[in-house]
Amino acid sequence: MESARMLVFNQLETYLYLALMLFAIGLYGVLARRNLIAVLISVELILNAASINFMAFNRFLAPTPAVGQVITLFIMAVAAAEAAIALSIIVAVYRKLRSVNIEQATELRG
Amino acid sequence: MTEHLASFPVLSCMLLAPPLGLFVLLFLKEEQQFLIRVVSLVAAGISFALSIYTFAAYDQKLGGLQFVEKYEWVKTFGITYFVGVEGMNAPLLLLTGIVIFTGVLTMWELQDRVKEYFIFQLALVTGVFGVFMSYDMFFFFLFYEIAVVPMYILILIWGSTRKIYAAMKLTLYLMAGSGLIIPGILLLYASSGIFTFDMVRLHAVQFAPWVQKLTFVMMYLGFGVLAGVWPFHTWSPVGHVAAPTAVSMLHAGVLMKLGSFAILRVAMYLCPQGFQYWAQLMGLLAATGIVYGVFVGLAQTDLKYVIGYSSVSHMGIVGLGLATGTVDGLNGAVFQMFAHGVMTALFFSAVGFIYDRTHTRDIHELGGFSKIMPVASAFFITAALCGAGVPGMASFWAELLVLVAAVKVFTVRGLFAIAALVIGALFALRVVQNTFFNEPNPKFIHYEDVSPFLGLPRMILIGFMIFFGIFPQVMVGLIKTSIIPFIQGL
Amino acid sequence: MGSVNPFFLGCTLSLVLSLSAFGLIMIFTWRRPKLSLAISLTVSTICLIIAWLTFIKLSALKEPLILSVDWMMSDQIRVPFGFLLDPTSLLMFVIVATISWLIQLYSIGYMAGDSGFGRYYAFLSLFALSMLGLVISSGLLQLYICWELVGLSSYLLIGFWYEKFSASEAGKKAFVVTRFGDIGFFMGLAFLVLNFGTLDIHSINSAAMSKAFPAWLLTPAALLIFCGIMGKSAQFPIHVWLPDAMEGPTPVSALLHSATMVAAGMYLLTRLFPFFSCSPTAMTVILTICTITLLLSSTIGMVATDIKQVWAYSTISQLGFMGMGLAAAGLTGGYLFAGFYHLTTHAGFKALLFLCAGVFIHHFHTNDFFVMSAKGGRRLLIPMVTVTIGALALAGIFPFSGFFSKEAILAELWNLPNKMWLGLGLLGAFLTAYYTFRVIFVLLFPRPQAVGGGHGVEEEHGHGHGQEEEHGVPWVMAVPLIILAGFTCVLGFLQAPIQKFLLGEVHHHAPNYVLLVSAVGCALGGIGMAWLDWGAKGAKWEGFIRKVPVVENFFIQKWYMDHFWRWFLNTVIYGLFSRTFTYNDRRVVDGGVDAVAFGTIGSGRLLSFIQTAFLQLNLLFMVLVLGGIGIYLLMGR
Amino acid sequence: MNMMLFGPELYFLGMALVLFFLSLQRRVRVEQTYYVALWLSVGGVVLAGWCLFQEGELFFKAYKVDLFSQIFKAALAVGLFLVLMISRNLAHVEERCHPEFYLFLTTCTLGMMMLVSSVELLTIYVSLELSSYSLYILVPLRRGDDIDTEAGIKYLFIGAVSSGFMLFGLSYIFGATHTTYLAEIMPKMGQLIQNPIGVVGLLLALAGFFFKVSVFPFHFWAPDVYQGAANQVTTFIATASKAAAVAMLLRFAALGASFGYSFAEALVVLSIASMTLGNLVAIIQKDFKRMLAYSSIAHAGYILMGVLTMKEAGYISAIYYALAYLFMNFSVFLVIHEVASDGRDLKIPELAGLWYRSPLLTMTLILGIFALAGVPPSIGFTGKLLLFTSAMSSGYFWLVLIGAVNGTISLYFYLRVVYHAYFLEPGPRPKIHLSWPSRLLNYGVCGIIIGFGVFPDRIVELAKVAARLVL
Amino acid sequence: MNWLISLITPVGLASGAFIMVVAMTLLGALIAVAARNIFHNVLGLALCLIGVAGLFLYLNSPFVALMEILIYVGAICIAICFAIMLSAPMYLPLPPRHPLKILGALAGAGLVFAFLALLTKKTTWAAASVRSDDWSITTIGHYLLTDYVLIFEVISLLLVVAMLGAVVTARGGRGSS
Repeated sequence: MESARMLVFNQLETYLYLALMLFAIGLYGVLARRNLIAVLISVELILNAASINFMAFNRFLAPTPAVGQVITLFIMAVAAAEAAIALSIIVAVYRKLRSVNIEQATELRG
Repeated sequence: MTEHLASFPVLSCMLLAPPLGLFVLLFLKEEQQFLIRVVSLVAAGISFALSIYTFAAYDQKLGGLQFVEKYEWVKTFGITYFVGVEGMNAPLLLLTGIVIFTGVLTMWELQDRVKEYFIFQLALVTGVFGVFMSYDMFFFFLFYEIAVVPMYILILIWGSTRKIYAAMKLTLYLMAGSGLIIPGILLLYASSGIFTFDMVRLHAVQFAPWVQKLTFVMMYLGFGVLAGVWPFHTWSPVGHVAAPTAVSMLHAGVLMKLGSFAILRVAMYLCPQGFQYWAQLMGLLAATGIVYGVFVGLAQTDLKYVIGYSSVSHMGIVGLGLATGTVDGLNGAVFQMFAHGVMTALFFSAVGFIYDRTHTRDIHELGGFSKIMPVASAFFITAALCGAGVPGMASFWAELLVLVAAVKVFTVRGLFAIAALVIGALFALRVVQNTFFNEPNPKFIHYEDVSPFLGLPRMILIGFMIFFGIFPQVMVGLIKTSIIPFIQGL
Repeated sequence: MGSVNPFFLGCTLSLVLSLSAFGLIMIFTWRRPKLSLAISLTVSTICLIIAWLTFIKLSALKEPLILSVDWMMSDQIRVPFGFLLDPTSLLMFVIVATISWLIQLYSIGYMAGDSGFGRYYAFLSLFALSMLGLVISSGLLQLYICWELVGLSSYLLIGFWYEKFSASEAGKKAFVVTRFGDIGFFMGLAFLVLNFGTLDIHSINSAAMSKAFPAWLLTPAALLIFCGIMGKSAQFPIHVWLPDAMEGPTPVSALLHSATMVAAGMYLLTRLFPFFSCSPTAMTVILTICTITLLLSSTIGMVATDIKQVWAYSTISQLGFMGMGLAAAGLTGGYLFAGFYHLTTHAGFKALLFLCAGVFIHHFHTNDFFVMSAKGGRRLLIPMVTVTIGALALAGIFPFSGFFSKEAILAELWNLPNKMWLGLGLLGAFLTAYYTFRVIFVLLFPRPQAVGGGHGVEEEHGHGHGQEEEHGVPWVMAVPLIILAGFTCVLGFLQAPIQKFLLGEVHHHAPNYVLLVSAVGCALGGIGMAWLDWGAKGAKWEGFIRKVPVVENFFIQKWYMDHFWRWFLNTVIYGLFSRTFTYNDRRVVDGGVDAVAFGTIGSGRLLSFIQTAFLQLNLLFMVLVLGGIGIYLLMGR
Repeated sequence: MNMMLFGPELYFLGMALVLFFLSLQRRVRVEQTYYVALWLSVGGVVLAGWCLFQEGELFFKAYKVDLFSQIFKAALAVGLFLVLMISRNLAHVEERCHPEFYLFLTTCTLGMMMLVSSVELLTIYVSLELSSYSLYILVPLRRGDDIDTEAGIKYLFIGAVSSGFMLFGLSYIFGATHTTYLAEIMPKMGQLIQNPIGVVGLLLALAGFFFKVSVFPFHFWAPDVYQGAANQVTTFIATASKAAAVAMLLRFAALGASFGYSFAEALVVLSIASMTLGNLVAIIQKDFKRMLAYSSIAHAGYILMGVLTMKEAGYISAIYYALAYLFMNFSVFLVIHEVASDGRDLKIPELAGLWYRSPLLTMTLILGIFALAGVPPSIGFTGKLLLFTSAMSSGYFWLVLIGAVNGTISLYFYLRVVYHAYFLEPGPRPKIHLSWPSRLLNYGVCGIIIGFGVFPDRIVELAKVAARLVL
Repeated sequence: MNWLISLITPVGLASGAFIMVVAMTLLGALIAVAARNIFHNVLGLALCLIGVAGLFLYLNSPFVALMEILIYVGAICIAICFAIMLSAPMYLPLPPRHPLKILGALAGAGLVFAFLALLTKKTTWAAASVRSDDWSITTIGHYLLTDYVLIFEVISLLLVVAMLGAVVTARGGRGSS
């Protein structure tokens, strides 16, 4: 039992750091990518990072293991909705600018 | 301080007459100019009459706060509607009444956007009345701001000479003052432990010395901006120059008094230790202002600039009186507020009349106006003489009290202030000579003199000035009733 | 104050009436000359009657009558309103009332047709009010107030013809310069009231007599108050306003120079004589200043060509003379009589001289007595006779009033241990006689061909009645001349009664023959000198002083005092202080405010660069701030 | 279950349904749709007012109906109604999209209503996203200038990142307290004083609301969206959405009460940064809506002053101010709408001569602007002063000082608006004729701004009761 | 040798598989953000999401893992693919990367990572005192219909709104297309 707890996939921190890395990678993508769709993908990564967190807490700390799973499910739904809206707006942007490069959208400043 | 409740809400009526008039004006048409003027005059007249009534009916034997009205306003934050009259604000209410009434009459000939003009002017006056009668810091500050902000529009639209710059500068400068006042007021509120804005109750609280020192200096600077305390005075000449006649009258005549009155009423009253701590600085700034104002005024060529700087100097006298912290000094300071108010109103109304005709205020261009408009000139000269501290005018007594008290408390500064009287005389007479004496400028020779109707407001002002010049005890005796307990409370 | 004392009632009445005359005329009737004149003259006559009645009734007064009610009471400062009726004030009361009545009478003729006739009478009423109030006031503060009002009314009257630049300038100068002295006065009052507690004249005098004042209080207070006297009585170095003050109508000059404005200063010195005499230091200073004034003005009088200016400088010199007399008396423990007596006599003959000058000016429309002489000034009989009488009095020739009063002053000077003062006084007497008779001789012995020294002296006023040529002297102008000439002749012989009235007893001195001879000698010498220079057949019509052109020029330039003050005003006040302060106000103070404002706007512009158009830069900023705050929060834990 | 408890939400759900069906029509009847939406929103206001004093808990304690939430629901209903009042002329939205426009406004309102009642993390998150998504769609609905989609995409991504942070924070809170119910989190937060997870998790979780209220540094969307979105949408974002976000800010910040200053410190920094940045940058703006965006950033800073006290007085004033802000901001947008009736972006100089073109609008504008600037006698002045008072009572002297100085700075650009509207000559611009409902609306808004500014007692007392419920 | 043997123990196998899952996740994520071709990004995302699903398996939740694959990999990624095809032509040359921007992004992401890592490190995580071990799907369903019933309803509304929104937004834009 003791050794089981020591196992790397049996430790909360592993998942937390993992989620964190995913979060940071996603954040990097949001900050660095010009392609709006890539930015959207990065946002999905961020949401997944949060899901992992929830699931990890659910697994290791929460009194009832169902709550975290439910939350993760909802996050997925929200992410889907978000993706739908974002994609539709991206398409609209493309129609306007003939490009999905966010750096082309520079009308608003100051 | 004892409080005597009012049987009839005199003060509220005085306060509400202008906004009521304002409300009526909202529903009048721009074309109905005469009606608009009459409504404004009636509103101002009611306040004026009531202010005279309170001045006369105040029972000096009884003393304390009279005509008190007090209602809970916002209980949670300790805000009360608390108005009253005592010796130190009765003269100022009277002053406001005089100046607004004469101000409306002075602007009788206004043609441009009449309705809006009177709306804003009445709004402003409401604020002024409110400040003078409020004994609750919340309302005090509320009215204070009401009095300050309409100035922006009044100057902007009906003003002259660099009005855009001046209006913005004036408003921002004064609001920057408010930026210091709010924390000051709130610091008192918060550190009182009783969470009330009621000044009379706050007065009973012993604030910690650091609170008093901090609050006092913030309020002094904040209100001092409005009071034209050197070196925060620069808005005042610029603003006065730009403002239309009645607004200059109100502004220099009444609004600047708000600042000095507030220093007295709020800062000194609530933070006596703070006052003791900063009194030296106050005296220094005030004396500097007195000397500085006259010297700078000496170099001006615009009539209104001259008056503006004379206001700086005269308000310095008020400040010096306050700084002495003696009964004489405070009596003199309050008296000077009144006297200077009437005097400056007269100044501006005389200048305004001439400016409206000639469209110039340059003293080199004008000249010989005594020949062209003897009556208008006489008004100005009277005001100038009053400004020079000639006896027989109200301001003489005030200056006398302040200066003697100042010599006692701050000898050197007091002597400097006295010495500035010469320059003050030179200053006033230089303007009078250049503008009203010598050969008349042929360009202006065909202008007509003040009509009796338009002369009326000026006569009222002169009348008050001379009445209190000959019977100063009427004023001093009244002021004294509240100053003596005030000083004992310090 | 149980029952109302009729005298006080009278005093109050005269003040109130004068004030109401002023007010009525200024507000209602200033456009109507006749009505204004009626009001003013009636009031003036009533005042005259009251003054004389009071004077006569109270002539046997033992104790001074004092009335004092509170005018304004603050805490420590209380200003009483009241009257102090004692011989000094009563005498002055009468003088003032009389002279101002005469002047009002005279002005009917002089000012006839002037567009500001009503206004003129209003100002005269104000002048009378302030002077009467000054004279009979019981407290120094009330005195100061009236003192200032005197300054005000003199300002108004001197600048009466305000269209003329010189007139308005002169009015301003008079007001400001006397104000300059007044601040000293005011400081002195503040000093006294703060350290002594009251400004009641009677108690100050009695306290001074009983040595209740310490010296440190007494001397500065006395000197500060003397500053005011210097201003009003035109003593060196702030005498410069008085010669210019002739820009006003001549009756006004007469009023100013005889009984009112300038006399007020010496009156105050007399009034506080016991107080002043307790401080030898102060008295010495006063003596010095008065002596300098005497010599200065006499020398300038020698070269002036404007008749009014000559009289003006003579006034200054005589005021210096009075001051010398009072100071000498104070130093030797004497009495105030001599100086005050000279004040009295001087009031009479100086008013006379000015009014005569006024007649000439009125007639010839010039101020230059050389021109008058050329135009036949001596043909005007009444003024010519009376002016000669006045001149004789001024020169100190027996039996005119000036002789007696000058004699009394020289007697006081004689008593001083240092005889230098006496010598200087005699020199002054000599010069006085010289320049006085310079005028008289020029008028009497005209030489039309020699006119040329008086160019540049303008006609006093050319409007109103310049076109109508009047012949002879109207009676309203002649009567005052005759009355005043009568006074001048008589007053000298009333020395003893006046002394008795003032001091309660007559101090008989053994006649000092040395002094008498030297004084008369000086006067006659002066006249003789004038005769040699101007009167005699072979006279060159130029002053003996022309032999030393440098000195003459120095005198013509009035000792450069005007230049000095002009320089002081232009360079120091306007040039240095005013300009520096203005620059400071525009650039430093106001510039600082504007700098703050622009700085705010600028920082707004700077901060707006954060809001780039690039989404990701914004997001980066957001993330960095969030991360920064987060790490900051974690640091402490 | 008392239906009245869930009444307003159900009503708006129904309203959304009606609008949904309207949007399915082949031909859109613009007028008809508008009036349906408007009258339905009137019903919503009535119902929300009716339900003001409902109390209870729903959905297994995930949903709490109390005075606090009901006040904000009423405010939201009013906000929707006001926005619909000025939506009669949707010049910049394609006609066939009108039903959808109303629909998304309704769903957004619904989302926010749920938001203010939610007391469970997930519910809060989803309700927040519901309202946000509706707005994300509304922003690019505008047509005309090319800035709408740009604004939309920026809005969306800043929102997405913010909600990512929020979600991450929520996960930490969940991990630290093992529950998603605010009522259970609250006591557990007290045990986390030594554990940084409490403060930091809360701060991260607040990111989503900061985004909504446009607090620095989550403000970047505001200027772009205010400028880019249709005027009506901007109005909605600036008024109703702000109020709801403030409500949630209050609920959430209450969790941090036990951390005291260490938590408030961060908020103080954000508050100061918000108001300073907002006011300074607003000075140089030329586009009116963009300027208002910066002003809203500054106001977020002010509101934060009340929030960060985490005391009753502060909450009262924050509630008061949020309600006040709704009205005063609306009054300005009302003017924008009337002046720019073709739906264009209004540059400040275009206000020139408004005093001549329509005195009534000028009055509304001045009152609104003065209220925003905190000039009495207006609701804005009273609100600001109450905020300052409560902050000072909690000992934040410097914060109040800076806030007061900021008030001065802000006056500069507000007065510039007044300057343009009141001083400049109209030039060739014609007079503006207002319809009678619009006039009525003007008077009503002016009345509210002054009336509740001078007589704040009633609202303060309500807010007091409400504040006690969340603390 | 020892570690090889340990690999074939159940625990070792599990660990090995875990490392693979983690590697898949991170690799996928890196591809998703770093690859220049947008399709590679999507594929990277899919890979990453499958990895995440694997992680969910390790976290005792096969149901969520399944949903993850269904919803994310199945729905979202496909939707993204559609969007890609609707928008940018693939053959266009890509503008060069901006090194400063990359650096900034790295700094931002790094700072947040540092901050949250610090937080995770400093926090002591306490498990709930009483923990149920009811991992059944039934319970999840139960929860969905009791505690989270409101969300359950709201989420449907949310999806409707999103769909409608997508339709409205994408519907021809401003008519010109």
